[in-house]
Amino acid sequence: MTGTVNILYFAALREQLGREGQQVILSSNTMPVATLVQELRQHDAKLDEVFAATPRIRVAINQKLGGFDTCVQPGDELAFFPPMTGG
Amino acid sequence: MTGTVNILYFAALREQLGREGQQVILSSNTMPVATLVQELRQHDAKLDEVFAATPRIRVAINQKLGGFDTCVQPGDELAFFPPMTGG
Amino acid sequence: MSVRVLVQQAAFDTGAETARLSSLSEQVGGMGLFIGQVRGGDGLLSLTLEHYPGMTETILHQLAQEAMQRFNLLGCTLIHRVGRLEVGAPIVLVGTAAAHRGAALSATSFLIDRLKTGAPFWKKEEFANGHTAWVDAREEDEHAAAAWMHTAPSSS
Amino acid sequence: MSVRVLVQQAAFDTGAETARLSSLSEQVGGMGLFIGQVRGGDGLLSLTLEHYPGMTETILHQLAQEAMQRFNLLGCTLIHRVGRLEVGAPIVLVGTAAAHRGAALSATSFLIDRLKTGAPFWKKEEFANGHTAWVDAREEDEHAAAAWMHTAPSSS
Repeated sequence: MTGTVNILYFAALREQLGREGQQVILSSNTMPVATLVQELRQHDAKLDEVFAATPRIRVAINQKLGGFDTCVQPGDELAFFPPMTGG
Repeated sequence: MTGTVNILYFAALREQLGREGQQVILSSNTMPVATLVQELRQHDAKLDEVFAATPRIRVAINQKLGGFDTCVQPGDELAFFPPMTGG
Repeated sequence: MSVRVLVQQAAFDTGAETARLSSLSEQVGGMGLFIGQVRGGDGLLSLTLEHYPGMTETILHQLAQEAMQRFNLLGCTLIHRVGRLEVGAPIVLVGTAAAHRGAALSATSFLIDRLKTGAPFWKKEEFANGHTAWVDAREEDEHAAAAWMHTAPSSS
Repeated sequence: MSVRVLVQQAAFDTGAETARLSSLSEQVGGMGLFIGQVRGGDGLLSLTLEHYPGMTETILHQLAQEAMQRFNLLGCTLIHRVGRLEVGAPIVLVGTAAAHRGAALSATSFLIDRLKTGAPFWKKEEFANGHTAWVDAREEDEHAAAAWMHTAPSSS
């Protein structure tokens, strides 16, 4: 079974990519964020360039902070962003 | 040369003594607070009783915290009070 | 409920927020407040605050609940503004109510330290010369947030 | 002048005091506030606050100046009420303004800790059963004030 994951980008990442997000179809039922990112970068030169140039990218899975080893599944909401600077 | 010292009492001390203050004539040109208190207690049974019953009496000389070894002179304003409880 | 969380573009009313905390309980003896505002300098005109709608509110509620328990609060308030804010404009209000001052003030520090690096907000600077730049996370802010992980909960 | 000290019977306006601190300088990035109020319990009706007119104002000004230098503040406010104050009524406001949150919040703690045992105020409790009692100084308050004597000034 495969399905889509909804990806969001925030702040500098959003600006540099020139998009607020995208829908991607998972190539397998579940995979670590790192694997998904690797696949995306292979097929998207802009994404590859921006991710390569941005240190310390954070990830949230279903609006909860996670790591690049966290697994994603169809239907998940994934977000990438730089370190947070609130307050 | 002798002269008067103005004494003020605050809070529980004021209430127990039944007075807000008093003027006293110094028996010498200058003396430590402790000596003045000793003289006052010898001549004032109420003051002796209240000072004996009150631990940790604080003293201010000319509105500045001092000690019982601080010297007073004619014209000084002396104040006795319990530990402070502001805020 | 004694936790109040708001993410909004509008300014907030510090007096009204204090009054709410004050009247939560007769047991309130002290309130701590922190208000952050856009600091000028180097030709800065404004900050524009971006956030992650949904996640922001969830994280702020979690932080507030953690503070309520850790410091035995009687109430707390987190208000964070988003959008474009000019120099001098208030950005964030943290408010706490507790029986005693120690808990109220510690909880205030805890909340602003944790919020700085733990809630999905990002700041973009706009300068008088037209230059714009995303604010980098400060290492000292990350240390301040991390320090709360290593200290024992205070009961005072 | 950026130090504001008031000893008064009247209530204070937290919103207005915050606005004053906020507008002192474009360099203000954070403000810390502590507000103490009469905490209920055990049938308490009110506190009556007595003070030493003249000495009180002098000591509060000295404390404020010490905080200004020690924490590199851009402004601070100390307002202390006197007279009879019922449960829930505000007693004291401490407000600080600084470039950064660390200085503002540390200075707020410093000022309320030092004020508690170092300024000539005394509190008398009045209970529903007619009993009255002068509040004893708390040892932990004296320790909190003394601790500031032994810590190095913070520059953050």
